[in-house]
Amino acid sequence: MSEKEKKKNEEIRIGFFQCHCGVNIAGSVDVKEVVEYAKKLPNVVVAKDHMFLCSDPGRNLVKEAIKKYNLNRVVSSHCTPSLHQETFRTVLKEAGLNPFFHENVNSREHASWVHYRDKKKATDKVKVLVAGGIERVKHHKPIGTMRLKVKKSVLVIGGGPAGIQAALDLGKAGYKVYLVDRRPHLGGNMARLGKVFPTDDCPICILGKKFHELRQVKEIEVITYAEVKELSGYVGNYKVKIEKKPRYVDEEKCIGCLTCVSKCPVRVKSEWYEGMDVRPAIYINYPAQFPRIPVRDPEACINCGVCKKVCPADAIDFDQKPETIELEVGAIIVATGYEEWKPYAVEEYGYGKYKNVITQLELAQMLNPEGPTHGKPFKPSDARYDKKKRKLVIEGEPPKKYVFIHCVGSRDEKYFSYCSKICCMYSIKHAKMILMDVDPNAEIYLCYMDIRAFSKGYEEYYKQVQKLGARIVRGKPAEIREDPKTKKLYVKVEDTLLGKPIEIEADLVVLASTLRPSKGTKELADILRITTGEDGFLRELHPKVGPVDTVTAGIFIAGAASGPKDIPESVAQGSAAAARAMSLLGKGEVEIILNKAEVNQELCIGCGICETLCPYGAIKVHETHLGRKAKVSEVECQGCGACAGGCPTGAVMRRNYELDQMFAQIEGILRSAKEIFKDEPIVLAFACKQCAYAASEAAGTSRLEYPPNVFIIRIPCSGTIDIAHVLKAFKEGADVVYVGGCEPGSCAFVDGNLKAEKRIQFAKRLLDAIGIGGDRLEIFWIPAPESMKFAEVAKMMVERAKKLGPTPLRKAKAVKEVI
Amino acid sequence: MKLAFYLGCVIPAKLPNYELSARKVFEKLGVELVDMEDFICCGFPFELFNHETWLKMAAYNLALAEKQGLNIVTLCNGCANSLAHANKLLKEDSKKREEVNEFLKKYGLEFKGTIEVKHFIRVLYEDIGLDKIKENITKELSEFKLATHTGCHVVRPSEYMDSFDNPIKPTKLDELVNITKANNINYLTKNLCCGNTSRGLNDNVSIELLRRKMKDLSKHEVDALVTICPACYLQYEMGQLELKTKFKEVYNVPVVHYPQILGLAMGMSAKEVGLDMNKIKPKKIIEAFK
Amino acid sequence: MIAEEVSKISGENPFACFQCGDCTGSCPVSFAMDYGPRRMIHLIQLNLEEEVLKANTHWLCASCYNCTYRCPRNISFTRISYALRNISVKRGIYPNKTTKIFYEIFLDHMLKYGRFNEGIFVREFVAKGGKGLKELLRDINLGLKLWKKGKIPKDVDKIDKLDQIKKIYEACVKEEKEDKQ
Amino acid sequence: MKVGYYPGCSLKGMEDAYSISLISSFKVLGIELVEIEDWNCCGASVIPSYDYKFANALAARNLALAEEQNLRTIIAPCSECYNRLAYINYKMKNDAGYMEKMNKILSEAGLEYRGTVEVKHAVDFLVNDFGIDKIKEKVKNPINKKIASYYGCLFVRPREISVESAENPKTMDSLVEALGGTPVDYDGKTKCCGASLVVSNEKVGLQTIKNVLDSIKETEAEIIVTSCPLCHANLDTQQLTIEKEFKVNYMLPVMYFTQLLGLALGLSEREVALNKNLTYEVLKV
Repeated sequence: MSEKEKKKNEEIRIGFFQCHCGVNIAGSVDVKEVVEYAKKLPNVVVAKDHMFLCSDPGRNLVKEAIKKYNLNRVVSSHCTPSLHQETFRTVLKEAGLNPFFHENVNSREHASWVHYRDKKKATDKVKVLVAGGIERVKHHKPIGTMRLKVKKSVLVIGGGPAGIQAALDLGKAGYKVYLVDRRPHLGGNMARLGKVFPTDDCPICILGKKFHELRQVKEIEVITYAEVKELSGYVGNYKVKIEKKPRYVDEEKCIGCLTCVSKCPVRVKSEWYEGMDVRPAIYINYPAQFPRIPVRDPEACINCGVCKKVCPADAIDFDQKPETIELEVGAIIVATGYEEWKPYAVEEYGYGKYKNVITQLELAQMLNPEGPTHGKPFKPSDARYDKKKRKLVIEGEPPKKYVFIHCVGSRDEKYFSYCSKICCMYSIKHAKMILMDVDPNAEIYLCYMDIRAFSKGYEEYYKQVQKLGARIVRGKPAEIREDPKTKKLYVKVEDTLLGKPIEIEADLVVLASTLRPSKGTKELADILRITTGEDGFLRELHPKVGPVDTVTAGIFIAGAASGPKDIPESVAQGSAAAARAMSLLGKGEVEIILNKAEVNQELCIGCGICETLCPYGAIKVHETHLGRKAKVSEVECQGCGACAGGCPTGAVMRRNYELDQMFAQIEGILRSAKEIFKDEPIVLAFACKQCAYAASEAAGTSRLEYPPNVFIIRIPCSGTIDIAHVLKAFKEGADVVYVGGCEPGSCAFVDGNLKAEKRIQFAKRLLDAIGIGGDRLEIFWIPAPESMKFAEVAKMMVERAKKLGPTPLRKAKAVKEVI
Repeated sequence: MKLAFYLGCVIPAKLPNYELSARKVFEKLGVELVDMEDFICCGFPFELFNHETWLKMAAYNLALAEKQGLNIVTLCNGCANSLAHANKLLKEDSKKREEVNEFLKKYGLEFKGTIEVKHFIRVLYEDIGLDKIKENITKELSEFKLATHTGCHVVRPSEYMDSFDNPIKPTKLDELVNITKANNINYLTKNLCCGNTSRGLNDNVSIELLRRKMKDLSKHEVDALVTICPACYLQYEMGQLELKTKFKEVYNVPVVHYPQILGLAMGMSAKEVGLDMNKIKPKKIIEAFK
Repeated sequence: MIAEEVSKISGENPFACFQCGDCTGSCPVSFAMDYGPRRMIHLIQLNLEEEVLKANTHWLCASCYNCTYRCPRNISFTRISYALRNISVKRGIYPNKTTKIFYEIFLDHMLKYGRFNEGIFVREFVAKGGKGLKELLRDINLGLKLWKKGKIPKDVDKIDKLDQIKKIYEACVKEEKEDKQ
Repeated sequence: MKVGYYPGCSLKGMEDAYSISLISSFKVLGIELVEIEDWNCCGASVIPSYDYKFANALAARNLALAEEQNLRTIIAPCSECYNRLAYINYKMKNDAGYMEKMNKILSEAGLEYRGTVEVKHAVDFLVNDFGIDKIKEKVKNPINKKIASYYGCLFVRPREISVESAENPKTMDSLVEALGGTPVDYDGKTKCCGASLVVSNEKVGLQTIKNVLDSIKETEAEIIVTSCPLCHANLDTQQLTIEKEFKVNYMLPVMYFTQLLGLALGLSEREVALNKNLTYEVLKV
């Protein structure tokens, strides 16, 4: 150690504060012992404990200590950083220190809650973690902030109820809004329904009112039949490229008289009506659509030119070409909604094989007053296309006996394990519509597993359909048979409340199929650099406290794009996303904390590896007077650290996760662990804060026990991991090391997890080569909710450490120490 | 206070001790009972399978009392329930009322809806009041261990009885027993149905209910089980005799009517309240009140 | 605990079941069962061992895997059935004499020949009383037909390395004992 | 073309008609079957009921033998055998811990399995590996009849071992079509025949078989083809018992798909042991 460093070291004055958290920590950890231990560690000037450190008196204790003892570093030991790290950073700020001179030790989720049976071990573990924190905080550096000007305009993608609401809220507040929809009109799936629960009003009427408002607010620009193709820029200053598909009708000229539509001689299956009705080659989807401008389907069109001839406004233009629109916006709201899964795969129900097995969305089309039969359900086996009349003809009796099957594809491990949330309600709605409007004597069986009618007014809605005489059977049907002659269907189901299998005869079987994210959601997410979850829906930043935020600053989500939602919820989210966008853009500038990547110009050799690693294009190699050097765009950098982990010279670093800081923490933990845990195996884990660390928090909340000799270090993304971290850990005496990352496809930073996997695979070979053994290192995918898996992995790795025994390095050192 | 005394079918036939003690107690408390001369069955057994018949029968009795201009008091949970229910129904449903009055016309009667029907403990509790009863108590029963059984139909459905008592855990009878200073115990099966209504429909169920209660009570060694309903009383008293002869199970839990207990506290002798007529003799009590 | 025992043998998790009844509806023999697969799993969840082992359900399972194929929670009642039979056999519980005889002969063949000999089986099965007199009389005709068609083999089919089978069997039995300790 | 062959006990016993026709018809197609030396019984459904671990180890022994004898692909014509072998193979290949456990037991008998063998059902091998077109070329006597393919359970379930959907399988139908027949569609294709229930619980077993026969009878099929000795025995041998017990009349000839194949390829009835079927005489009528 040089003189300079020594001096610097002496100048470091650390305060340590241990929280009791009532009995949550103090109940199974001897806090006094921890405080005594911390007091003896070098550079610790003061160590104290408090019943509730996060309370006003607790925070004051820290603040006063900083002043009284002239502290320049603080380590606080309490709950997990995602709860109160920010609290204590603020305390430091208030006391005049840079907030990043703080380190958080997790003594609740990682010790007291998971080792509650063994007070001694829990206390020991906290001591080890504290030693790591104190060693680390010595190397902390101040991190600053910067201010950015932002554009007061917002792009809203998707014109369903959520998107429309967001656009209206923003437009009315004076923000420029671009409302883009892929379809030739707005309205989303809502416009396809006859009624909407729980008030049974007509969606077209509700939408009609909203469309009217949209026309009134001049700040809103509606762009239909268009898709987002490209995104660049950063929060507050996004540049978006949108491709507008040719409609072959001039939107400026068209007066919406629909003469062209009525004269077109062509008929093809209508996608809007799920193929149950036909439409012309130049068409509109529904009479009240907005904008009321037809679109020509060039594939169906026979180029007869009749439409051109009859158009009074001369609006039809067969030569239209795709058009690219470029927009500059401060924020983006994604409200791309859902689509219904076509359950061909659930073969036992015969969808696609038996004509009279349909989905609920298809039934919704039948029940729609504007639909093919104006609200009268029919058996598809009775339907025929009449060429002369050029329309659908129904021959035969209307259906009398219906069987509705809930949870088709949903809540099923073979297909989608999530609950589609609104199927119970729309099944009930359709039963109600049939019994009230179509045929009060219809026999309707609802085969359900659990009726989920939980929102305001929903239980009452459910009660109404019971009163109307729907027959409610608890059981998931096993199979459906069709009588090939009569086309009658026989549904076999165990009525679980009767406890015996029954067979129900039906004219029409309706499947409440799973709600899936709209087609193209993944592609759009990739363009916008936001993430999708395992279920394919867009991922919110936090399911509870960040439901409309995403990992990318300035991009928000609303409605069913992030998971099945009903209309009230979608509308609420539309407003919520609008409010989030306003709070971001309202002041005209934003403050960004620069806990991002940084390049040490001296060490950088300009190799450009970091450039290939960055998923955001935020780090680029430039020609400078010193040669080729990498440079970080701090506004675009999201702070995942993938670049730092892959830099061959250690020039690139992620602030607050710099090599010396990580090394110090590793060293601190392992030195103390060797001393306290002696001959027991020592396992070190690096956990991504998005998933594995969150799972460790959940394990704490659920009091899932695992061996105490697993020490967890929090990293922003598994992609932050550097082979150097791993080697350092083994050098300092870890017996087994593992990394916990997000499942492939769900990394918050696109693919940091896969980068980590590659590095770990390489490191394993390296360990094999140097005689430590590759099986001492692993990487696991531990999604945030899988606390059980977290505990299992921890147990397994300790078992492995026991089996493999101490590493040659640890053994050698032990021998050395004895000598 | 003057009340129409509705005895029902069972009491005159089987339980003179109940009638005797009730009359004595009311007399002492200054209540004048006017016997309903031409009363018929309250209709309770019919309510389960023939709604119209039940309503007509109950209405007949109600109209009879109405003619005398008196509120009805009954000694039986079933009668109280049936009559009060019919009374409430006819007061609210004009269509049913018309139908019934059509029928009553033949007998020169009419249902107008001017009277009330009460079980006698409700009269004691609401109209006479605990304070007034206390004034009449001369002997404390503190040396006796008693258990109460309120029964079902006097408390459920609660709306028929104007929510007189807690329908799940009734307490009013206990309060009435407690003023005698008797040692009123709490026991596990206190609110269990006596099972009498299942007699004839499913005897096994009925006996099982009885057995559960008796098994529980025999652990407590009570001096008497206090009932306020002829059906409950008979189920427990005759039922125990049945258990003894058919199943060789002996519990020996004496069963008494509430007015018998109250009568003793008011200074009457065991004989005066008809305790000698009880089949399973509450020996300790009889001994003390010779 | 029966649930634990079942899990251990079959590798299935009965607690994942949410009682939808798809299994019972799919089962071709549920009509003859005391409890359908769904209720059986519920009994296992509640650890009602006596009730579970008394039922005929697992003995009637024809191992068609229909329930397994359709289960939305990825539970195989077929494998749970096998586990329940394992447990029953260990406790000496059989649904009827026929099954007991059938199983014992099968295992015997396994250890004696390494293969199942249908020809000898029929003889042994009848000799041990596996068939009632009535069925026997009815089947005589069928037996004759089979014999005429040369479908009842006379030769014993036996493998060479029988000791391997025995060693495998012993290893399994040994593990079982160790597990218990 | 050479391929490993696991016949199973039934094909060596009562149902040798299956193995005779399999070998003879495959020979015409140029497929040579190499029997695994010293194979043992797969355990069927009985040993797993007795001792699950032992049963799995028995299946594993066969896999280890095949590996030892360098047979990369083995075909099992019996669905029960196929199911046992394929499932254990799947489990061992996909669960390293399980592989280790099984090998520990196998090592007692001096055996080891490394997971290099592929188990296939004879139908799957024929249709998907050998190829339907090559079969079509060799058909001499197209069987112009309505034919119900009966798949049974264990060839298509559970998911892990199935090559196609269990709700609506197609392989056998495509084979029937290639041989000139008209496949019929019916609900009972993969309904259970009751397996060995006919031994352990005769009443239920017979009822289950009857359900399958009823569902085939509705289709007016002229022939049933099977791909499993147990299904075959139930539908063929027990058909007579059911006719007697339930006072019904089916007259449905049952044959192995290999017998149908052999006939279409120009083999004689004797060469495919057709007369061994109990419903053989029905065919003549």
